[in-house]
Parts: sequence; structure tokens; C-alpha cells
Amino acid sequence: MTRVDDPVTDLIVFENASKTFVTPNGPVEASRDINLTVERGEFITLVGPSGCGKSTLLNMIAGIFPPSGGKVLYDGNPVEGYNGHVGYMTQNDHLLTWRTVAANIAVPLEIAGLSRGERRDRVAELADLVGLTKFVDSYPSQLSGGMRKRCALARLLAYSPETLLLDEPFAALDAQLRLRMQMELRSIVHSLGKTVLFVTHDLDEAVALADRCAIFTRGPGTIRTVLDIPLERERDLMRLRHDPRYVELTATLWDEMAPDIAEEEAV
Amino acid sequence: MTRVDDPVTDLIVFENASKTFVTPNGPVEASRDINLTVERGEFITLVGPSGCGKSTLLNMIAGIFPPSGGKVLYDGNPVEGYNGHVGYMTQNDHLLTWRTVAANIAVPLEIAGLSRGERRDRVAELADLVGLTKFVDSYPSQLSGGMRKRCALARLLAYSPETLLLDEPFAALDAQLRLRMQMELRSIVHSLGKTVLFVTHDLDEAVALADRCAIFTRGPGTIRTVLDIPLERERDLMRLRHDPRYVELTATLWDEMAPDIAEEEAV
Amino acid sequence: MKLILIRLVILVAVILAWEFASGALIAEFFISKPSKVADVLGRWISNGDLFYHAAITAFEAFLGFLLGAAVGIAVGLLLGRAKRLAEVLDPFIMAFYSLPKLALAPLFILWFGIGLEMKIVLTATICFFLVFLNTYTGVRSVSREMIAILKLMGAKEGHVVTKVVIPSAITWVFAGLRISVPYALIGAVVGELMASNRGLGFLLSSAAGDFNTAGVFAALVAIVALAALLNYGVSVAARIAMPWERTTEKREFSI
Amino acid sequence: MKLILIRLVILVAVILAWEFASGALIAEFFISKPSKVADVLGRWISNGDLFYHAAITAFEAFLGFLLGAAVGIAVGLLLGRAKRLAEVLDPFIMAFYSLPKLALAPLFILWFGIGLEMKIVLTATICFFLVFLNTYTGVRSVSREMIAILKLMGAKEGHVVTKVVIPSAITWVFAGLRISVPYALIGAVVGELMASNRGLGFLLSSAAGDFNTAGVFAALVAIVALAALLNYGVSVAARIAMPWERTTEKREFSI
Amino acid sequence: APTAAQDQKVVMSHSTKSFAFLTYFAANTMGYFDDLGLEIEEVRTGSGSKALAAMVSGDADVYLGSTATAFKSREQGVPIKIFAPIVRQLTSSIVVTRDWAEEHGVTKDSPLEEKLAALKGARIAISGPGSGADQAARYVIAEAGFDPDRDVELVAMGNNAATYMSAMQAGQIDGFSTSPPHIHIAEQEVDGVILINMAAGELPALDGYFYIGMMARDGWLEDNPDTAARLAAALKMAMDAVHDPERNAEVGQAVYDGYYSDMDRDLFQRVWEDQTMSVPTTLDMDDQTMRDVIAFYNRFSDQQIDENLISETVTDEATTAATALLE
Ligand SMILES: Nc1ncnc2c1ncn2[C@@H]1O[C@H](COP(=O)(O)OP(=O)(O)OP(=O)(O)O)[C@@H](O)[C@H]1O
Ligand SMILES: Nc1ncnc2c1ncn2[C@@H]1O[C@H](COP(=O)(O)OP(=O)(O)OP(=O)(O)O)[C@@H](O)[C@H]1O
Ligand SMILES: O=C([O-])O
Ligand SMILES: [Mg+2]
Ligand SMILES: [Mg+2]
Repeated sequence: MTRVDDPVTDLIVFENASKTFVTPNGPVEASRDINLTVERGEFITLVGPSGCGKSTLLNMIAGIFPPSGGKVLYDGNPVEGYNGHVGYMTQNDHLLTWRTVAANIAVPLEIAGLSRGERRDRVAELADLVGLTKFVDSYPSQLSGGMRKRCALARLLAYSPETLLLDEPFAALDAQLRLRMQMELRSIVHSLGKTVLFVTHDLDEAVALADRCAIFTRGPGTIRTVLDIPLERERDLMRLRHDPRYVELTATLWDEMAPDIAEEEAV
Repeated sequence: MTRVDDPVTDLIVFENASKTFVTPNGPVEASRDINLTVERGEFITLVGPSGCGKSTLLNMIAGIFPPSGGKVLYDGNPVEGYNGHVGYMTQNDHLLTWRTVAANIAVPLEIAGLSRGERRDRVAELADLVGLTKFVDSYPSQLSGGMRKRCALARLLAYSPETLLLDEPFAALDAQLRLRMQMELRSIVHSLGKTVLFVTHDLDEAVALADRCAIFTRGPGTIRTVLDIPLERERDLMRLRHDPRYVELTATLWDEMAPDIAEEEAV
Repeated sequence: MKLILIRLVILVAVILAWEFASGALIAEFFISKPSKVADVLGRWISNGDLFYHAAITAFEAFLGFLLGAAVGIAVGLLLGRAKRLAEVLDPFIMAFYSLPKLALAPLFILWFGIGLEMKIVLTATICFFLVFLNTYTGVRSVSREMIAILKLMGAKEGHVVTKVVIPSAITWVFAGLRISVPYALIGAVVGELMASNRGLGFLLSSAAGDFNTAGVFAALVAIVALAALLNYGVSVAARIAMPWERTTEKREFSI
Repeated sequence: MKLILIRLVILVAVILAWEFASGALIAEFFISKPSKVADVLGRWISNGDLFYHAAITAFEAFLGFLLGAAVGIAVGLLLGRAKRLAEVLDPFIMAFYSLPKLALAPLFILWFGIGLEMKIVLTATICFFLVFLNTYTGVRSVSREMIAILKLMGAKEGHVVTKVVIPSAITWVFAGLRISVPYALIGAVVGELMASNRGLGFLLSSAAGDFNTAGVFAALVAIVALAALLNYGVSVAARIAMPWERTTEKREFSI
Repeated sequence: APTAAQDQKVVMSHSTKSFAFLTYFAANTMGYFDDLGLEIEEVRTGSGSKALAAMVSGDADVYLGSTATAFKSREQGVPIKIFAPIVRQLTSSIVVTRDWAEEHGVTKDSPLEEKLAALKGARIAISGPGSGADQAARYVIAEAGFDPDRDVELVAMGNNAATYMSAMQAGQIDGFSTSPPHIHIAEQEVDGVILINMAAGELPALDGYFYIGMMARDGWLEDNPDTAARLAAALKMAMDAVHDPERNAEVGQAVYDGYYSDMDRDLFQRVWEDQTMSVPTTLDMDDQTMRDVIAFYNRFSDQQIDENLISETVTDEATTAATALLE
């Protein structure tokens, strides 16, 4: 991959980045030679087989660990230690079990030093956004799986990091709620100009949300293709199904992702 | 709901079953007046909004808690305490973090008293089935999200309970793997005549796998409709997309589930 | 309610068995009858001795406990978060911990005298180690993932400690505190046995010196009662500090 | 390696400071010079005294520790699983725990004599409570969800205990064991102070009775060394019992 | 009697409530300290080393303890002095179980030689190695011609005499060596036999041994010469009272009321009569007595005390002033 000239727009750059975990049973190669450039304000979806290294890629951007080979640059500099510019909604919800929903959403606000009043208002707003208003006083163990995810999403949205890393955020939501959340997310991201990396296994979602979609090979994964999604930035997700470009793009992605199935179907 | 005559085929019966959780912040109504009869050997999928009580329903069959109103019968008797006839793959994977993948899969085999050799063979077989052969010596914390789910699935399949309760088992899997797992599951279930209750948010999946699909209302949920899926028991999941009955059924389900979206789309 | 009843029944049974065993199975010289112990307690209560001595011991135990627990929690948090430092210091801490405090009595007296300070310091030392070791283990077993999540939100060390480390480790801290409570009393009493002219330990040793077995047992009963009181205080503190725990036990669970 | 070096440097610094402080800042009568302590140790080593007495104390401490730990773990598991029973017994257990063992010396001797048994029983009693309380807390904090999952697989109580409860609570058990190790030594030594003519406690009290401060410190050094040894044994056991923990610390984590 | 303008507080530390401190108990309960304007606060520590530490730390002003301790301390750089005598008798005596006595064919009244000879192989409890009880026992054993380290089993059991009784009861020991009244209590409570009553001077060689003295820091003595003198004076008043046949019973009653009211009155009376002779008649602490102390100590200790220490460790300033005060 060639270096792009304007370093300001290249917010995240992977240069032959690899990650091999060292374990007592020997090395586990999670990612191999990742090359990817994400521009500021882009919405990238990541799709690929289970275990191909999608979460690993997000981890490297967040600075959970450095790449074992190659480089991961954020805003021109190698990521070293926890990357304070990103917000990360991990695959596991990682809620604080000893805090209620409201208190969980408030964590980043407390860290940011907001006053009690400001926190309360913001928490109420966010709880409403994710449909948890009635459950603000519940503990995570009293929530359903999808509700926990929504709580984690609200917590992420509570502060305003430059970049959002979302690891299968909507997998546990029903179709309707998922659509609503997708619309909310796109509108927030769009209005605030955030950069997003979004992992999903739902190929329709991967197309519907993305500016570009990175497709991983089977693990130890590398990025096989980056599919451009030439849909408008302002798109009506609800009507997308009827857009022929969308239908074609999902078909393409499907073929890319599941050649065996596609083959069978072609018979 | 009227009592069915042949008690042998009615394996699971919900009679006006409700569940209200008692919490320090007051009662939380999770399920209301659930009526459902599941015949032996049926494959039921459960769909509904997040938080509508799908997991709660499975919990009641498993005997995690009794209904707070109404009855839940298993094989003609009220469920009292842990129901030993069911295998439950919960929404959270609940793997034993201190055991490797192989040792996790082996847990039910140890409980069943299999010899070391038998266990080893069976574990190898199952690890292969879910594609974790290379990771049998990894600990859960070293797996990707989808791999953890697969490990939990393998653990469930390790023993042969009469009824399988599956709570979004494939949500974290990529399309291809998901299809493979769906096929494996249907073939196992079919050949061994198991009864299955399967929660999913993927409406295509809900139709593709089910004999009947129970649709929940928004929580406190009850079952709004039970949709019959008049597809063959022996179906080719890979080619289902081309079956007009399937296409129609998914459309019906979509309308049932997301009337708002359907409306918008109809414009 | 029923619980208290069952406990009462057991208590009464034990006391009755003891009443009959004493004198019959074992000389009263060694184990005195509960009725006589009650007599002594009654006398001490009516002449005010009990309250006077118990107040002193309670004061020493309580202050020593607070001091030892506070330092133990602080050092446990510090070393739990500073792994390298903990590794360097580990053998020294364990060495100090292994010293039999009884054998150091002359040194304790030399440095801290024979007054309240000495007993408070002795108690604090004993409690410190018990609270420290549990707190440390608790802090070490806080989920690294959770800490990472918080750091990504821009949390400073202070936030990490207050928002994740303490809540995660608090069960450990309270386990350490509960383990320390009886030792706080034991520490104060042993301190009083070392040197004193007041406190329950003094009552105990004077009774022992006079071969007044009923007195010895009366002092022991008072010590146990104080420990129960202090223990109750810790339970209340635990319930306040861990609101989620209280509901967890009562909370219905789902999987 | 570097770690050991840093520790050595600290150790040497402490010993030097001590060497200079003793005599200068504080009378040797109370804190004797390390060089003199070394002399005494050298003498005890060459005439075999050290080995003889240390072996006895080690034997008492080790057996008492094993016994107390085994019973503590067993009772902790039992009561941790039997919540009702635990609630009923709780006040009685805490009452016994709060008794200053020193005050019970006459009874210990009456029942267990003045030989090894008495020291082993005393040590076991002390270790029992520390191990029990931690094990109990550990068992109580095992995830109910995990137990439910296992029960659904048809697990009997035995399976639940061996496959979920013990592995989940084992960090707690080992924390209890580590807390007990020094008390095992302390218990044996206190037992020897109660009655004996052999063991490190005896060496200690002879030296103390002689106002032979160097001897007192030499005995303390020997006690600490024994504790370190026993502690090391527990660490090794912990590493064997918790293979996943060993790798957890070293394991790279991802979120 | 002379009185002071205001009461001076003196904190007094000692190990246990034993007759080894009889003179002091008498002075205290007879109110002589009060009479001389001294307010006494008493601290009991369970062992001599702790009582000494309390005095050296400054929390206690005066330490009542074995005279050998003073030499030992000074030798190791702790500047304390003996300034008044308390008891001149090695009060530690040996009591054995009746079974043992019968088995070995001895009684309380057997000739000393027989009693000594019987001790071979006995298991005798002492408070701690190096303690007065230990040294007394060793001395007795050596007198009998045995090796204290081999021929007799000396078991250290701390300062809780109840422990000795338990051990006797449980058959774990044959006897113990300690000061009155514990030997007498054992006689009564657990059917013991007082084999060698040194407190009553049964062993001629140790009769009159200067066992317990009053000690203080050099600095304290320099700052409080008058207080020291008054302390010594009160002791002298007690000595006089004890040895005055008219007042002996009165003193006994006072000591009983003040210290031993939990004890059987008759038993106390027996002990009292037995022991009053251990109370010195004068405040004298001559060099020869001190040399005896050192010789006795050196006989059973690894470390040897130098006689040259006597002059700096013993002061007669307080006793001299006391004598003047009383006149
Ligand atoms: N902490 C770890 N230690 C060792 N190996 C790890 C660790 N974390 C991840 N891996 C391995 O790295 C590989 C990639 O994992 P990753 O979580 O990135 O997959 P993923 O693409 O997110 O999969 P999924 O879609 O299932 O979540 C897997 O083989 C996994 O076993
Ligand atoms: N242990 C509990 N205590 C209190 N309330 C609970 C508990 N478990 C579940 N609930 C509540 O019951 C309702 C139904 O939860 P349930 O987990 O059954 O939903 P679900 O249909 O499985 O949702 P999802 O699709 O998000 O997993 C929710 O409102 C939830 O908050
Ligand atoms: O330290 C104890 O006295 O138990
Ligand atoms: Mg992942
Ligand atoms: Mg659910």
C-alpha cells in the first residue's frame, strides 16, 4: 500500500501489521500483514470469518498491544499504550457489574469531570437513546443480553472520542431495534464527523453502514479486499433494501465472503 | 390454550406462564401469560425484541426459576429445580475460564462418567465439528468471540440431552460458518430426534431452521403468534434462498416483527 | 427470626452441656460453670468494672483495627498496582509478618511503652498484615480487561483505583477485615497481657493469676462479646460499601 | 535475576543500617548487632543446635498447618455450600475464633499435653480459622450461573464442588494458606513458649530469659527462614494447583 | 512520719503477683508510699524482660525484678541501677505431684538429701530458661549432684501458673519450680507436695540470697533522688512492720486484702507465715551479697558477669537517704 500524501486525512494506518500472540503452547498468529488506511471521517466495516483477527485489529488501534510486526499509526504516530483518541465498544460488554445501568453510562462522564447535574442529564438522554430508560437502576446481571449491549453502546456514546471502534455492537439486537440503532449511529457519526471501525458478521449491515468494507481472509487473517461502498453518505437505511446498488453490493460481498455457498447457489 | 390429548408428544407446555423478577427497585415483569406447546422432536425458533423475555422462557424450561404465575410443564410434569432433560447453550458463553477448550468440552463427559479415552475421542470429534481443533489447548480468554461460542456449542453437543435450548448460538459467527453450523445442527437434531428451542434475531435463520417460529411482543413479552413453517424437515439450507415459500415466509416474519419498517418500505 | 431461634437453642444446649460437664467431667479449676461465670459477670457489671475495662480494650482494639486496616488497604492497593515494587518487597513483608509478635513484646514495650499506644500499635500490626495480604491478592486479581476499558476512556490511575480496583477487590478487603476483627481483640488483649493495669486482658490475667477460673471465663466471654460487636460493625460497613452485593444474594438470577 | 539483585541490595542496606544503629542509636541489650546474631547462628549451626530445634519447630508448624488447612478447606467448602448451616453456625465460629489462644494455654495443655501434639493442635487451630474464613468467602462468591450451568449438565454436588467451586475459589484458598504460613510458625513458637524444652520457641525463650539479645534475634532469624521455606512450598503448590493462573499473568490479553 | 508537699507519681513495673515482691506489696498495702507522698501506679507484665523494657522505655519509673537482671543489662549498655532491696530469699521453690512423691518415697518432711536424690529424672516446669525459677531448680539439681541439662527435664512453660497446674493434672510434668503462693495453691488445688521450700530457706547455701531489688534508670535516679529515697524508706517501714510481731498480722491482712483476696484465707495465712522471713530486715546491699548474686548467675549461664560491675550497678544513695529520712 502506498503512503497517502496528506497525513492529516490518514487517521489510521496499518503497514504490514501482524500480531502473533505468545502463549505457553506456542505462538498463535492472529493477524498477518495487515495493510489498511483509514481516513478521518470514514466509516469502515470489517467482515471476515470467526477468528480471523478483526478484534485483534481493533485492539491494536486501541493500543491494547502493539503489533508484533509492522506498524500501526494513529494520526501519524505509532500507537503506544492506550490510545486516548478512541472509544471502544468491545465484543464482550465489559460493563462494571457493581454499577447500575445509569452509573455505568456515567463512568466516562465522571472521568471527564462532569458535574453531577450534567452527568444526570446526559445519562438520561443516552438511556433514552438506547431504550433503557426504564432500566437505569438495574444492575447488568438483571439485564437481557441485548440490553447489556445497549448499555455498553450508551456508555461509549457518553463521551466523544475522535474514533469509534465497534465490535459487533448490534449482533444481539432484534431487526427493528438494530435498524434504529444503525440510523442513530450513522446520524451521530455523520453530524460529528467521527471515524468508525465497525466489525459485523451481518453482510447487509456491513454494506448499509460503510463507506468502505474491509474483507478478511480466514485466520491468521489479512485483509483480502477493501470494497468501496459508493452509496451516499446521507442514506436512508430504511429504504436501502430497494436500492439496486445496495442489492448488488451485498451480493458482491456475499460472493467474496462465502465463495462455497455462492458456488453452491450458482448451481 | 387447550390441553392436547396425547401427553407423550407434548414435551413442553407453557400455560399462562408469567415471570416477574423481584428486585430491590420493585418488580420487573419479564414474561406475561406465555402459552406455548412444544411437541417432542419439534424445532421451534423464538424471535422478538430485545428484552422481551426469550431467555427468560428458556430459563423456565431449564428450571433456573419457576414461573411466578401459570405453569411450565416438561413431559407432563411441572419443572421443579434444574431440568436434567435439557441442554442449554446460554446467551453468555459461560465457559469455565480455568479449563482449556478441550477440558471445557469434556465437562459433561466427565459428569457422565466417560473414560479418559472415550472423552478424548469425543472431544476431538466435537472440536473438529466446530472448527476448534487447532485451539483445543487454548484457554477461553485466548479465543475470539465466535470461537468461544463454538466451544460452548461443542460442550452442549458433547452430551445428548433430550431437548436443546439454544440462545442466539450463531450470532457471533460469520455467514459461512453460521450456515455450516446450521446444517450440522439440523442434521444432528433430525437424526437424533431432539426437540429444540432456538432464540435468534436473524429472521432468515428463524425461518430456515424452524418447524414453527414463536414471535414475541415487546417486553413484558408474551407470544403474539406462532408461525408455522411448512417446509420439509429435510431441507437443503444452502438452497433455501431460492425456495419461494422460504422467501415468502421470511417476508411474513419480517412484517410481523417490524411493522414500522415494513410500513415505511411499503411507501 | 427462625435463624436466631435455632442459634439460641444451640447456645442454650451448649451452655447446659457445659454446666453439667464442668465439675463432673472436668475440674472447675480448669473450666468453670457458666452459672459461676455469669455470677462474676454480674458482679463486674454491677460494680462497673466490666464496662470500664471493656471500654479500654474496645478502644485499643478499635483504633488498632482502624489504623492497621487503613494502612493495610492503602499498602495493599499500592503494591497491588505496583507489581515490581511488590515483588521486590515481598520477602521483607513476609519476614516481618512471620515474626512472632509475642517474642517481640520487650521491643514493643521499649518503643511504644506500656500504655494505650503499645496496644494500639500491636493490634494495628497484626491487623495490617491480614488486611494487606487479602487486599493485595484482591487487587492482583482485578480483571486487566476492565482496567484497559477504563484507561481507554482516559482514566488516570486514581480513576482506575476508585472505579475498578476498589469495587472489584472490595470483597477481598472485607474478607481481610473480617479475618482481622477477632485478631484486633486478641491483639489488644495480648498487649494487655504483656503489660497493663487495665482492660479485659488485665482482668483476664489477674483472674488467671488468682486462679479465679470463673473470672478468666468471664473475661473471655466479654472479649468474645466485644469481637461480635466489632464484627457486626464490619458487616454493616460491608453492606454499605457493597450495595450491589447485598442485592446479589437476594437477587433472582437468570443465565 | 535483577529482582534478586535488588532484594539483595536492600537486604544488605538494612543489615548495615541495623549494624550501625545497634549500640549507637539503641542499646544492644534490646537490638543486637547483626554480626553478633550471625555469631550466635554460626555457633548454633556448628554445634547442631539450630538444626535440631528448627527441625522440631518445622515439624510442628508443618503438621499443624497441614491439619488446620485441610480442615479449614473442608469446612469452608461444606459451609460455603450449605448456606443455612453456615448462618446458624456463624456466631459460634466467630466466637471461638475471637478467643485469645494464649489465655487458653492451661486447657490446651490439659487436653493435649506439653508435647508435639499440643503445638500441632494449637497451630492447626490458628491456621484453621484463617484458611476456613477465606475458603468460605471464596466458595460464597462462586458464580451461581456457573453452578447452574453445571447442574443442568446433570452434575451432582461432588461434580459442582470439584469442577466449579474449587477452581473458582482456589485463589481464595491459597490466599488463606499464604496468610496462615507465618501463623503456623507463630503458632508452633507460641506453643513452645507455652511449654517446651525444645524447638525454636524454646531457643528464643532461653535466650530471652538470659537477656541474650543476640540469641533472641538469631532465633527470630531462624523462624523467619523457616516461614520463608514453608511459604515457598505453598507458592509451588499454588502454581501446580492453578496452571491457568500462571499463564494468565504471562498471557497476553485482548479485549 | 515525714510527708511531702505534693504526691509524686511513680509507675512501678513487675512481672507477676508473686511473693517475690512481698516487701513491696506490704509497703503498698500498708499505705507507706502514700504516707511519704508517693502515688504508685502498678503495671504487671507477665515476665521480667517486659517489666524491664517498660522501665527502660521510660513508661515505668521503677522496675522490681531479679538483681541478676540489673548486671546483665548494664553489661549490655543499659544504664540501670539497683537502689533498694525487696526480697532476700530465692523464693522459687519446687512442688511435685503426690503420685510422684509417693512413687519416689519422699514427703515434705523427708531429709533434704533424700528429696534432692529423688529428683533424678523428674520433669519440672519452670517459667523460662534463665529465669529465677530455672536457676533455682538448676542449683538444687546441681546440689543433688546431677547434671541439670541431662538428669532432669526442665520444661519452660511461661508465667501462667494455671498452666503448670494443668500440666500436672494431665500428668505431663512431675512438678514445677515457682514462687509462693503458687506452690501452696498447687498443694491445695491439685494435691501437690512442696518438695523443697527454698522460700522458707530450706537450702542453707541460698538462704538470704538477694533475689529481688528495686531498679531504675541512672537518669531517673539522678533526677529523682528524693523519690528514690522515699521509695526505699517505705520499703524499710514495711520491713519493720513485717518483722514486728505486734504488727505482722496486720500487715498480712493488708496484703491479703490488697492482693490475694481471691485466695483461700487459711491458705494465705500459711503462705504468709512461711514467707515473712524472705522480707529483709535492713536496706543493706553489701558487696558480698552482690558477689553471691553474680556467682550464682555465672554458675548456670553461658555469659559471665564481671564483678567489677557491682560498683556502678548498685547504689546505696537512696537507702542512705532513706535511713536519714526515717530518723
Ligand atoms: N489473548 C490472546 N491470546 C492468544 N491468542 C489470542 C488472544 N486473543 C485472540 N487470540 C487469537 O487470535 C486470533 C484472532 O482472534 P480475534 O479475536 O481477533 O478474532 P475475530 O476476528 O475477532 O473473531 P470473532 O469474529 O470470532 O470475534 C484467534 O485465533 C484467537 O485465538
Ligand atoms: N435476573 C434478573 N433480575 C431482574 N430482571 C431480569 C433478570 N433477568 C432478566 N430480567 C429482565 O427480564 C426481561 C426479559 O429478559 P430476557 O433476558 O428474557 O430478554 P430477552 O428476550 O432474552 O432479550 P435479548 O434478546 O436482549 O437477550 C428484561 O426486562 C430483563 O431486564
Ligand atoms: O498471635 C496470637 O496470640 O495468636
Ligand atoms: Mg472478535
Ligand atoms: Mg436473551
